[in-house]
Amino acid sequence: MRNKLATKLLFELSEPGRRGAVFPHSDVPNRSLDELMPPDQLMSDPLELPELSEPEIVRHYDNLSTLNMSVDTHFYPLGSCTMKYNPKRHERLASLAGLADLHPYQVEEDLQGILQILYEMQEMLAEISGLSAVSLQPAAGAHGELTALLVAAAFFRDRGESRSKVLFPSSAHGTNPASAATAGFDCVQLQGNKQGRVDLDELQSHLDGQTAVFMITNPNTLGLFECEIAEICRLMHDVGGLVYVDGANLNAILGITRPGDFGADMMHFNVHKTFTGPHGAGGPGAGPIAVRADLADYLPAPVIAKTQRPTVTRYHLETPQQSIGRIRGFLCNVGILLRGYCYLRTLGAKGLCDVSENAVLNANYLKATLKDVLPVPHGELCMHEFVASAQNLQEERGISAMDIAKRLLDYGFHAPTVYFPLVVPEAMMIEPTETESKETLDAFGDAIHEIVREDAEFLHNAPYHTPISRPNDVQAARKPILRWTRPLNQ
Amino acid sequence: MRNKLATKLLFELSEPGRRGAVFPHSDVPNRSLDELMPPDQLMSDPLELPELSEPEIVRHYDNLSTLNMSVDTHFYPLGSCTMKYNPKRHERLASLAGLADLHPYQVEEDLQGILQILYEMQEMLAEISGLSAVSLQPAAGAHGELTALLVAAAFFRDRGESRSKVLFPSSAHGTNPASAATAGFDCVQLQGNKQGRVDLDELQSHLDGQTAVFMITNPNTLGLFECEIAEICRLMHDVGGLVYVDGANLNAILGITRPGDFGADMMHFNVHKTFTGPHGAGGPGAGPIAVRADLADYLPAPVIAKTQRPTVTRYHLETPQQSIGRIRGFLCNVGILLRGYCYLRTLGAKGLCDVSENAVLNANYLKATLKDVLPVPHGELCMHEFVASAQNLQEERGISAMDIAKRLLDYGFHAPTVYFPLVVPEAMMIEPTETESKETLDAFGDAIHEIVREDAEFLHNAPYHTPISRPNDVQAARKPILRWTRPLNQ
Amino acid sequence: MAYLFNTAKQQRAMLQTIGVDSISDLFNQVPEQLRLKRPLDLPPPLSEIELEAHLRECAGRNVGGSSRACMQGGGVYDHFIPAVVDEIASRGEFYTAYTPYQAEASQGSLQAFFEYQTLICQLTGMDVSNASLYEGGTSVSEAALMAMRATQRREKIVILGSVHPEYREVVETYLSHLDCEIVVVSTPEGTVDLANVEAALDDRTACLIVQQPNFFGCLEDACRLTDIAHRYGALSVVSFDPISLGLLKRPGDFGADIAVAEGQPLGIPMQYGGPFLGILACRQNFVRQMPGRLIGQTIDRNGERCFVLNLQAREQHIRREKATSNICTNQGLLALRATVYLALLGKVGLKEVAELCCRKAHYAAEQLSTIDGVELMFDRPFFKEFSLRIRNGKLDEVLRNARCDGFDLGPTLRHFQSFATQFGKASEEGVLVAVTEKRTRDDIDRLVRSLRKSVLGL
Amino acid sequence: MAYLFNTAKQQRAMLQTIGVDSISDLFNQVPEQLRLKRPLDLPPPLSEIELEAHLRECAGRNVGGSSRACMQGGGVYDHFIPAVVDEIASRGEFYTAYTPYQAEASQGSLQAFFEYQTLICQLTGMDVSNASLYEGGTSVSEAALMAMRATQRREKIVILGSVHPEYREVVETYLSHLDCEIVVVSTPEGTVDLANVEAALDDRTACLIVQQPNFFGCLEDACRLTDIAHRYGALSVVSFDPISLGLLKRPGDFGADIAVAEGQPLGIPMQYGGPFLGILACRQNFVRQMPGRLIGQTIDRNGERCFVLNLQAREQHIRREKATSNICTNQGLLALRATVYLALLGKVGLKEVAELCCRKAHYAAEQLSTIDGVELMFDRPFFKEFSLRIRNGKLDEVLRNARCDGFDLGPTLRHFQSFATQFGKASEEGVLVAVTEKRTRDDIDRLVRSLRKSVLGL
Ligand SMILES: Cc1ncc(COP(=O)(O)O)c(C=O)c1O
Ligand SMILES: Cc1ncc(COP(=O)(O)O)c(C=O)c1O
Repeated sequence: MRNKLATKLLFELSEPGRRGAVFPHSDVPNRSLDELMPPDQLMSDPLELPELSEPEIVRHYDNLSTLNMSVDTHFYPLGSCTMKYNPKRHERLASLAGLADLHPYQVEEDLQGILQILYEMQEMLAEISGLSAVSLQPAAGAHGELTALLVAAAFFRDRGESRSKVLFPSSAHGTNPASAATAGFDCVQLQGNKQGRVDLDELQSHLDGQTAVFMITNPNTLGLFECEIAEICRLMHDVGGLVYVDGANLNAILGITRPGDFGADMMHFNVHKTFTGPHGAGGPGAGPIAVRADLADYLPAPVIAKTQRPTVTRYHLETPQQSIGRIRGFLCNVGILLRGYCYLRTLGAKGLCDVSENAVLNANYLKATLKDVLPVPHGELCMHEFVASAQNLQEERGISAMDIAKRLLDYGFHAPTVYFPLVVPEAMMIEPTETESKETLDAFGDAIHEIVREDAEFLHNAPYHTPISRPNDVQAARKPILRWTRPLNQ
Repeated sequence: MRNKLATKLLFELSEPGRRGAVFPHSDVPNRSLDELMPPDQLMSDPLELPELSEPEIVRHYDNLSTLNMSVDTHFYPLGSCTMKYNPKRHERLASLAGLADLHPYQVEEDLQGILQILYEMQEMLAEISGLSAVSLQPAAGAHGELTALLVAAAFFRDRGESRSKVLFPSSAHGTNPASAATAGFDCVQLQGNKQGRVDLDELQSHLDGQTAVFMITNPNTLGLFECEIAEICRLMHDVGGLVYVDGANLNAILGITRPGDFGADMMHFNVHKTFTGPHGAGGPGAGPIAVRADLADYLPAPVIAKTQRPTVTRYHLETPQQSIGRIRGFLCNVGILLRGYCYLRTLGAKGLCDVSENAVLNANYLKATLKDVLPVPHGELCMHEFVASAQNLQEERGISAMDIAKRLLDYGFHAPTVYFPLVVPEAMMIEPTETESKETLDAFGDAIHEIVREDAEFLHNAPYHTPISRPNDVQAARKPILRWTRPLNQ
Repeated sequence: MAYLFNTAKQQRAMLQTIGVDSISDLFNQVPEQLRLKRPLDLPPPLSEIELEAHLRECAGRNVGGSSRACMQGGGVYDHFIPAVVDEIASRGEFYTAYTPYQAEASQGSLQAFFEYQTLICQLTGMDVSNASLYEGGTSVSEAALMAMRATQRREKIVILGSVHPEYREVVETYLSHLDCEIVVVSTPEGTVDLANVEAALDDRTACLIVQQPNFFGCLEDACRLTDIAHRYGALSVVSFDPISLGLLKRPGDFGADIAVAEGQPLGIPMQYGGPFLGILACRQNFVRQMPGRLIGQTIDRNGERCFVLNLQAREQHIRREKATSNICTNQGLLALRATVYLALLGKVGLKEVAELCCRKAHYAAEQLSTIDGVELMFDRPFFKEFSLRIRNGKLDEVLRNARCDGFDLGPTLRHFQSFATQFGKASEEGVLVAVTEKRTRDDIDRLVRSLRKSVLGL
Repeated sequence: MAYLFNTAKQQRAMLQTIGVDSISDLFNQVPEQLRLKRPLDLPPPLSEIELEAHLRECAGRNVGGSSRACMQGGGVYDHFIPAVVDEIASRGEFYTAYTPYQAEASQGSLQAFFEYQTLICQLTGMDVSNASLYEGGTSVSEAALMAMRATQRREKIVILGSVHPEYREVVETYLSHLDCEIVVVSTPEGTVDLANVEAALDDRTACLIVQQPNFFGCLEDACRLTDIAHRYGALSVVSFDPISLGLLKRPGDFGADIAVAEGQPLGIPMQYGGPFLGILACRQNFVRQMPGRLIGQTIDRNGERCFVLNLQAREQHIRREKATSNICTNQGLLALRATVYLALLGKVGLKEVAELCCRKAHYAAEQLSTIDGVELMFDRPFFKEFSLRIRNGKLDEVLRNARCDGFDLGPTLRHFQSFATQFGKASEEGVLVAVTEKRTRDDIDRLVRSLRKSVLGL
């Protein structure tokens, strides 16, 4: 039933002379362009763009879309990604006139509604984090990390301290070291203990006057809560350093415990994960950060402030006193934050607790149903996700984590994250999220049990029922083809 | 990659205690319902409806949708159905506030915008038909037929004539006789001539004082223009009868020739075919009718009228003098007519001509590329569609029209209409429409050529790559299961 | 041109394959003298930008439910439409598919409509539902015709005066060519007097048509009315409000034979009158008399469950003039909307909505009646809608001011000619008010203030 | 709760399988003393009806481009967005998918992004495009960092004063911890004086950053500027307006090394500042220095063409602190919008849009300049945007009245502190005006009347 014609490349569907969008005729005097602009600035050749009609563009992309798995269509237990349901009401509301059609340079009096929403968003994020001040500017988690590290750098600079080291566990997400490097810090990676958590002795051995920030994901990427987090924070603070919490795994602890309460000084939120801004096949996200009170002055410009007079409340943009400056053009990823706002307003305090409780319940349930075939090396119980290992299967039957992942696609399930974190051999990092039913978890469990009974050889060639079979990554890297080019004979 | 869990029946996914939509708490005094309404009118048992959560409903229907072929995703050359592209701008515009949110009983002064649109729609349809007056009320083509026949009946009644017979060719669509019967007429079916057109002698032999209406589709369902239409109309008029044109095939003659000009007295439009109101998997449609001047007074109530004063133009609803009455609740299928309006305003006069020219070009081209394997018994050239015959294939190779139709699905094409009209053995009625590219037509032609080379046995069991294989219609009819019922053991 | 593909070059290649010289040669079947010799006289084409500007300009000259609180009723209601309904109904695979004739390529639509049929059965307590008719009025008419076929009584039907006046008119039109007497039993007290119904029925009567809640919002004694109809061998046809079945007894519960409805309240925008959804469900023994499409379950060659169009021998494309109805294109996409709506609300949600409407309507009625010169027109139980009487010739002013204050009420009873005879002068003073779950107490209180001001002439 | 599935009964069954008694047992890793002992202090939950009412109320307190003609510029423009763009971007399969790590289950996204990369190359004349960055400002910054890596010059970059002031600030922030001098060449005449650029560059300079058309709407001599940069071994980084490339020479045509842009004009709603689209393309030899994701073409085991994430060894999840950037989540869905937009406009459409903008902007500039006390701030060629000077302290009044008359202009130059030094008093009187294809001559004429009235003090 697949329409193979429609999924050729756009450029192969192009036909000289075809038209898609049509525009009005000019209703102003039709002066020659050469009169309006310097001829030598004008392009000489016609544009290189393809020529297609509207119907074929729709058919092309509608067909392409069906080659994807997505949360809307499939269980998508990608660890560390929190692939939860994206409420449809958010899409409707974020596109309302009066929200989607606002220009960033309008006067504040014409923006009181949106500024109020964003202000309230700051307040809610502060409450959830247990920290005092929020910047909505960062465009994603990594951007939040970078921003917070620049805040930390400014803070230390102001105090005349030059601290060069950022520490993080080996299970940290790649953005942690990458952001630290971008912010100009040296990276120190900690091995961690057997339980998969931070080793206090190891940590202590790295602490000194050069230590700037400890970046910690809590729960960590093994799905374990860093139960010594309070001690960790104390140690950091003792040497004058700051603790940064990577909030990617916040879905496990909403309303249960707060980074600010367990000692963190800064953190980011992944609104596109925890608060359902959809992932958009890669983005956009929103990575607001929260910081403790004495770091607030360093936040990037602008933040949203509120002035309350007896009769009127007004919202406006403000530049913090010691601001690190701008970290992006314009305000923030408003559209995604709006979705996050809708989510928080829909759930409320009790609802957020329910989210975390059910996220953790679902993860532990799935872990329990899989433990006979995919044991989890670290931790009796997990938080919102767990990292199972296919090492036994690999050694005994020659079935790798990759084999299982690929074969799951045939069964109609997206694969978990595989081979991350690196501390677990043949890792399968599974995060079901709270918006999946027991029935789905059971079906997924059954599929895994069936798969591990299948022939290893057969599995090496899986998947069989997907639009393509396994791609040749090596060839891709060896001679990269990063764009279509017209075949020579055309 | 198919998600089989998600496409179980809604009722099988239901789980006691689950919630989808959540509503506000009551903000008015919470009096007991027994106080508000007679207890014996209240239901005693809980509702029988299923219990599902929002995410699983989305996943269920998104997955179901991908089991369909559709114009958005596939070439859909269903004869007589005019499966052309449905512009996306129509969906956006028909849902604008100020259009989608209007209540039918608002006062006319709050409806001037929509009334103007509908008035203009009446005017444009009149111009396209070459007839004077239009009723937008009918909900679909068949409803239009019925309405027009009731208009005719009232017209004859008024003149003291009692005419009982409605005539139509054997190739007429089933709704023609069904509508005639519903309107209380006797049906007379004409065989037609060898060329697939109306036989004037045969027609004449049925004409008398009892003859009320001749219903004719032009171009007819064989895709041929009834070239003697003027003579046909004259003959009908000579005996005092009326000619009704079934406008389902209007896509062939927009701006080329007009029913009113070739002698028709009444006609309907299928806005959901010719003017791209999408088909909605079965509906809704809109089947406005146009009639000649002296039938205007009989049109159903209300029509939209315009009063022009020097300073103001006002639009309002009016009941024609001799109106047959109402033929539906409320005004008309406004949402579909809006889409039709957008279409006509986008194309204009020249654009409509282009539509018909290209519809006819595409049909003839496809006919030409297929003629070696699927000859067309009637007509050298066709209009917007043609009826090919698989009779040779059937006799020589045992390959039926049905086999080809089913196998086309595997190739990623929707099947043509098969076994209609009945006058062609092993009929395949193919209407490509103007919004398909030469490339698509070529690919479709290639697919048919490949198919007819395949093994007949193999074809009898096609399709192979669709969500289901051939269904057992006999079993369905023998013991109809028309709803889900809870299995006995639950 | 926006939606055309083939370039001049391609057209030439195609003409060559066909073997003609020009496109106009393709039209040689159309006699020269019948050709239109001038361009159609239509407005000039608009680009997408211009079209959108034009439509927005027109929309701006209407005042709809997004800018005013819609408290209008009369069969169309401003219920809330969850975003999920829009999302699913805007899947191209659904809305750009044709009627699911080709089962192998239409399981999505077929299963959704099978689910629709089941949900309607669950909602109404009936045995079978078809896959949709045009809208409420034609559904009542098809039900009347169906009853006549099923009972073989073709001379008479009885319909209450409290049935939607437009629906009654449609029935009249549909039956106009038949020698069938249509007896209307008037309802001067807001609901019918059972004795009058008894008097109207006889053993030639095909059916009794009742609307519940009726047009004035009042609850008829649908159960006793059904019993009376059955006593004369007539079928009981009940036109219901789908939302009301979150609270009220179902037509199937009290023995109705055919249940019909306007399905607009089930997730369908008001859009100035359509497209809407005609619901028709009945008892098992009438299934072969049903109009319209039916989806059935069966198995495919691999023994897998699947869905197909079923019992097509009732339909026009097979049975032609003997078909149970002339309907072909139905209201599939609206049936899909209703399906998603009912699935989303489910067992508990529909009840909640019904309760909210009921409570808020009663609060509104109570508060409005405290105004001097404003009273409930009928002393009868109601569900979400009621008839208000505004005395002393103030009706126009009240409605005008209410609009200024942001409220749309209506329709007025005088909008319908047939009420003048039923109610005399009172019909000049009556207006319907409907209250959905979207209205807040604050809305209602502001409406009350608006009316009070108008009536006091402030 | 709205988005949760499992009922109390199911939860119990699940706990039993896990082998614990209660959900709270699952949290035993979280030390008791760290637990929040009170509920979060958040506003109470809202149902969908209430949420929608709330959002509509908030939206109603903003005045956006649907109710006023938006003639604002400064990097974000009110271009028309064809409905097809919305339709495709709202396919659940696209917007609810993750980054396409699992190629077999993500060919839809992968192919679309491969098409995006190609379209950006075609648009810019560059060799390679990545799959998106956050937005314009961070793209300029990433380009600067990339230039420093590519040239191994880490001490100095030169940037024109006519580059978007916010983007310049972002570059400053991104480079704040590096010992890198950022030389700003000021542009008091609206465009830069080439001699001043020449003076600023030296052989320690990593790159010269130019915006074309620049922030004031004026056209820089981007070609000569590129040549000058190259003369000093510096890379030429050009920040362009994608719509302008329907008319202007492409960065690739005049030899730019890195081309960056804010992609918002390509079918992305203004939404008060984001999410937008960071475009970054470069010449082939810099591909391994590129930040962000790249999609590559390859074949699968059956030899069929397919698409995968490629050259991931540049990225944070492989290379960690050695990565070319820390970016992970990018702006995929916006890249999809831009892809559909460019496909839909194509070769001819983009040119038409550019011409319309250009013609209308020139008409507006001409007409506005006829007003006494209103003049073009710079005597320089421009494309679709220009800086207007309103003399005699009338700027505020002019803008206020324009808003009342339905027009939004801006931003004002004084909104940006950095202009005070560049332009002195003139910066108090300057305002940007942008004219897109959506504006009609009638809009422009009404705007002219509005300004004339304000200036004359009527
Ligand atoms: C643990 C962790 N930290 C940080 C990030 C980076 O966040 P983003 O992708 O929003 O930049 C991710 C995202 O994948 C993550 O899983
Ligand atoms: C020739 C012809 N006449 C009439 C009709 C009936 O129109 P509708 O389905 O809109 O009722 C059709 C539709 O299939 C048709 O093809």
